Amino acid sequence: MKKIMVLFIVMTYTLMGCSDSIETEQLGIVTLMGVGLDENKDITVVIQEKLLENQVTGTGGGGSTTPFLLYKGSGRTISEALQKMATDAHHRFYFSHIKIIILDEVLLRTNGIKDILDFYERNQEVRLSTWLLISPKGKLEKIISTDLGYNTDTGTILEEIITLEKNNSFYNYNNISTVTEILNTSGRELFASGINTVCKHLECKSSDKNGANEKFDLRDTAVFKDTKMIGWLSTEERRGLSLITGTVKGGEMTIPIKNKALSLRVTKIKSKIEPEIEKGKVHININVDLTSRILESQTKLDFTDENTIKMIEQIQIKEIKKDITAILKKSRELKSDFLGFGNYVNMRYPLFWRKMKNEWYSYYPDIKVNINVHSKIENTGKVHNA
Amino acid sequence: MFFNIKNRNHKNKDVTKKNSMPSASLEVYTEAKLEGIKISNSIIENIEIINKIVGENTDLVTRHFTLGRNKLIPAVLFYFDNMIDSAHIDLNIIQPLLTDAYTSGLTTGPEIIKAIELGNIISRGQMTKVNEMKTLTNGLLEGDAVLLIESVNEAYVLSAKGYAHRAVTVSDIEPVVNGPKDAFIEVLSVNLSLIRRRIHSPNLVFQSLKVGKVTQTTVCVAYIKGICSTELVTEVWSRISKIDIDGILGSNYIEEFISDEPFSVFPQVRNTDRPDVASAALLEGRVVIVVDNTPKILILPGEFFSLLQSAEDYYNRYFFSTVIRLLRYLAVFIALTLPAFYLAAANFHQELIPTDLLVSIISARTGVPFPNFLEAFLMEGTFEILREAGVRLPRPIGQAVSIVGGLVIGQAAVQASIVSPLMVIVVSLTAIATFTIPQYNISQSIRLLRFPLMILGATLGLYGLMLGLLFLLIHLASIRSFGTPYLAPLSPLKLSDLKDTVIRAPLWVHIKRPSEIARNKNRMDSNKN
Amino acid sequence: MLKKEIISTNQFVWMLFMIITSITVLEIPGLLIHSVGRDAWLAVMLAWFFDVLLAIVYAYMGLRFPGQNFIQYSVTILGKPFGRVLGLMFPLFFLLAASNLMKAIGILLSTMILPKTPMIVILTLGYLLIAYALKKGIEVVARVSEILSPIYLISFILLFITIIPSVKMDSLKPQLAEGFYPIISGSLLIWSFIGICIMMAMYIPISNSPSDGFKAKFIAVSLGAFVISILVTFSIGVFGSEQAGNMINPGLQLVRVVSIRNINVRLDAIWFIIAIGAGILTSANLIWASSLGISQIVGLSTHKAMIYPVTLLAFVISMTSFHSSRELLNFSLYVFPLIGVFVEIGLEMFLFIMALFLKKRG
Amino acid sequence: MFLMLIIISVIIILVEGLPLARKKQRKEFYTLISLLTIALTLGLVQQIGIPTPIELLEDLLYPFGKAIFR
Repeated sequence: MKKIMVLFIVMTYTLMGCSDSIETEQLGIVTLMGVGLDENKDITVVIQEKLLENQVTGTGGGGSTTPFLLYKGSGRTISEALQKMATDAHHRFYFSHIKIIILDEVLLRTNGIKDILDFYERNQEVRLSTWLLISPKGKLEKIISTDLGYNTDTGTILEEIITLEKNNSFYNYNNISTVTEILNTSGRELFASGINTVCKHLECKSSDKNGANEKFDLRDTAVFKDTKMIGWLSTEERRGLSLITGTVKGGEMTIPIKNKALSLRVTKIKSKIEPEIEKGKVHININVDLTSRILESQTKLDFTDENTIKMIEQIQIKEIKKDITAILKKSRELKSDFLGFGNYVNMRYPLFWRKMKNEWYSYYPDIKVNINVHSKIENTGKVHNA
Repeated sequence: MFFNIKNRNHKNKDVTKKNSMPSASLEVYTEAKLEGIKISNSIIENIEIINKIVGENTDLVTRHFTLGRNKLIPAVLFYFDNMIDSAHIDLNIIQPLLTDAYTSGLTTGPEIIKAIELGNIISRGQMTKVNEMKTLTNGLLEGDAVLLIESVNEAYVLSAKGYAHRAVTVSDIEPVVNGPKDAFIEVLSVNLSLIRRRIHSPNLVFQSLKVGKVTQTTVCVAYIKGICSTELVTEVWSRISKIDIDGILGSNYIEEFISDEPFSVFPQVRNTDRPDVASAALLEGRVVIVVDNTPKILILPGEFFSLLQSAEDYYNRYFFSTVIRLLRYLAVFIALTLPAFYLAAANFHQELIPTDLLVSIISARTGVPFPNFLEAFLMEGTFEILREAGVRLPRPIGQAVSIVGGLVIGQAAVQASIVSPLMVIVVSLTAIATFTIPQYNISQSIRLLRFPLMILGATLGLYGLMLGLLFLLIHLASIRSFGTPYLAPLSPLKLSDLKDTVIRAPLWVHIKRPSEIARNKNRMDSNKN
Repeated sequence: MLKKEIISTNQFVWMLFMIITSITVLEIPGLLIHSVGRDAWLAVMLAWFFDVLLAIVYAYMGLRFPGQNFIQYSVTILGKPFGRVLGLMFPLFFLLAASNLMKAIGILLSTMILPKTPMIVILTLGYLLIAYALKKGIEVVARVSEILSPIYLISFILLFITIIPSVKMDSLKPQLAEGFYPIISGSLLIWSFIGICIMMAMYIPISNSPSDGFKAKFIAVSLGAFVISILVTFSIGVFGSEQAGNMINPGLQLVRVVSIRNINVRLDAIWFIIAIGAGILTSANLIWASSLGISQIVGLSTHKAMIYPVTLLAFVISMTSFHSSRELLNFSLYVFPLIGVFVEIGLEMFLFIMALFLKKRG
Repeated sequence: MFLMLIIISVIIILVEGLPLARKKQRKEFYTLISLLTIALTLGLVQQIGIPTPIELLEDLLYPFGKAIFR
């Protein structure tokens, strides 16, 4: 009798717990979320809901042409916008499977990133490892509504691109967690990868409305100062940034040799930023140590010769220095320490940093920077000479 | 399968009165009533009493004869037809008494009686003298023949048991590929012989007692002296002797009476129909209970991990056995929690499911009219019904059930969107995982426990599942089976015993016996110190 | 029926490990990082060192008064009226710790996975389980701990191994930026939570080898401190000190970013649930100590009858106090350490000195 | 919630208290009753809005804690 009574109590209580249960088919899986600004300076949120396979390929009527659904709403906050959207959706939006968040350039330039990030940090469903991309002015909706014709949603495609590229190229991708961390670190400014659509084929008709001829380009990098975006980087600068942050493993770089080209793949890289204080003045040593192998050569060089290799190494070092100098120049121009020099000073000389923290940017353009690059080519591929 | 069917020549009952109820005495003979009756000198009186007690039975054979060529002494032989081996009766009892006695020169009745007293004439192996009617009837009912002689106030109970029984066949329930294949049958003596044949030790003890007021079933407690702890034997003995029931028809009657935690879902006694498993258990210092009329014997104490072991583990190479054992534990876990976990994940923790899988779950579930929880219950319930039907039906039809149920209904149900294909996978994986559990009784409890866990998983998500599992863990940790903690040797942890639970270490590593059970812990001489 | 319950040294270690780890992991890391910043691991190490020193006192007292826990020897040392009042502090402290922990579990559950389920449901079911476990006796709880704790430890080790690629050790620099004060106050904070393993004094009398008390505590505290320091270090390494200090439970967030070869393994809920299970069992231990203590102070023959009322009391405290995560946070950060330090260190040292001074022996 | 507390208390008294009373274990019985009374009082205190002991404790110690732990 006692046991039955306890069982009864437990049962009633358990059944009260049901309120959190949600049937899977009521979920709308959101894989991509874009946030921008509309004309009234309100936040616009565009989300992409993944469509089910049978809904996409279903030929017998009702089948959608795109593999995803788009919802759009605006409000003063992201939550308000989502709430407005939810009223006309027949699903409950589920954000745990968001793969990519795209933020609009205008929003970042005017409102800054910090207020936007709060939603993602606070929300239980969104993961901190979600990738953050930045769309150029006015292209947010176009990017999100582009259907590449792979029969899957954009979020999944983008995630696949990023995981692939991460091991094969120079990249500057950041996820929410890293972005928040950078924002919270003193002496460091944010940079983040951008997203754009470019033509898949060599020629591209601007009238082509069907996105099947387009593809995504994730090479752009946006830089920030004090939570607000201030500019884009050029190709050279981008490479320099990746070299300094040490995220080029597996990346390919082509260097000119006697009007011909030679391609190298970076197999190992170690970048170190070491601040030094001499007589009350800071100067920074950037040490980049990389190992590469030859991918392709158009030259008629003798790779069995030690001197040739040395020469290639020297040229590579020069190229790298050029890239790094370019990014340094840009950083100084923008007065944004996205390379994190201040942070390294803080790590090494915390007391010194505390004193000069507030006037950092008055020093910043004049800080002496030594760039030391060591390159080693250790593999010439399957053949010695071509 | 063949039966030793005996001929029915000895029936000499008058069957002329057709269809009229033979007059039976209405007196009921209880043990207490039989207690006081002594066997008297007069054979007539004795026959009368026996007839009063069991006389109205058709299968009672009363064979009158006289002893001696002169000084005739009337004698009578009672036995139940088909409970005895008639060849034995003919060759070893009747023939010596009626013909062989004279060849040895005996002629008078008293002489013959004297020879019988000395144990000379009757060539049947077992012969006991009794002087109480109670023991006489007991022997008679067990299948002995009873010889009564005029002016002797004792009866001779001659063992001539021989009744129809199944031959020793291959084990149905615990089949193995490599090991010995013989299995216990319903006859106690055969079962004992199967164990005795494996352990030729003077220390192997079979002690029996009668349980069941009406059935008087023989229950035999077996153990090896010196290995098994005496407290365990006395505890088992006292629990069995306390059983108060009218009849024991199977070994699980005993099991239910002697379990420590009768309210627990988990079986606390291992049962097997394999003599080699029983012998191994005896060697580990356990007590084995053999019950007459049951092919299943009981092994005590039966702690959790011993219930998950299969005989096959010891006949395969140890690498393989270890892997199989680990796989089996995984299977137990799957069988217990997979549906609950699926429900928790699908209803509460969709983030645990990879995106693509979640999408396919959703697309599979579009059009299914029931919520996840109901669908899961429906499927699990259907499966249990099919399984029960398959077990109850005769074997050839049983397979038809699985075909109809599994293939036809399953396929149709999926196509008609009554259930989603993923749920079918979950349920069948669970079912298959249940089949890997070698002990039928523990697989039943795991099947049963799946349902409350499903409720918890569907209502409170993983928190509920965790509460349920923790509850089970606490419950399991609190049970003892005959003094042995149920979760031994995992908790309380005995590292040396894990060699034979988590893994199956090579046999030469098992230097010690399970420490919680055996008294003499050394398996090998090298460790004697 | 009234068999004396005995736990083995192995169970002793695992129970202590579980108590230390689950309380600290479920409540502390965020607070610790918040108040100490990048030097959190140093604070943990310091707390570990102090705690080992404290353990020597407890182990010595356990041997000096064989078969007695601190509630009993406080009466032995100080005499009935005063010793009772002082001894009552311990069970009340355990009661407070247990209800605080359960409420923390409830709040975590309702923020993380069950936002709409009423708190009362979560707590009632948890407490029912605790009552059930305790009714079965501390021996059973010890056995369950012996199974659950290794799983708990393994889950941590797996987490640490899989998270290593995401850890940026640079985030730990600079060390000692704020000087030594935060480390010391932070170590006091974490010490007060690690110090709940003064439970060892409750276990020593029922241990099968009381002289192993110090050894057991040392192993458990070392393991626990190791786990916590790695956890806070990795949290800072992955999120940076600001972000990690801002989180309700950095450990859980850490599981959320685990990825193996670029595939996000989303197993946070499973890890979380193991931690919650350990937390509930820890509460069971604390409530056992509390009910045993109360019944010893009153002088009852058995503590079994007190289990239900004490559990109910803990339930009521959980339900009526710490209404929001903010209140709980304030309590855990600013109030609990003071009480903890007072009870764990102050009272015991007082007893120790009095025992030496009055030359009392058990 | 208070109603639930009362019900649970009654159940506890029935399950635990009565056997104690029957065994004439006075001290045990009174301790049980007083513990239940404390629990009920705490529940009631919260119902009518008087600060609970924990809150009092918090008010008392909070300033010190704030000073030490910053």
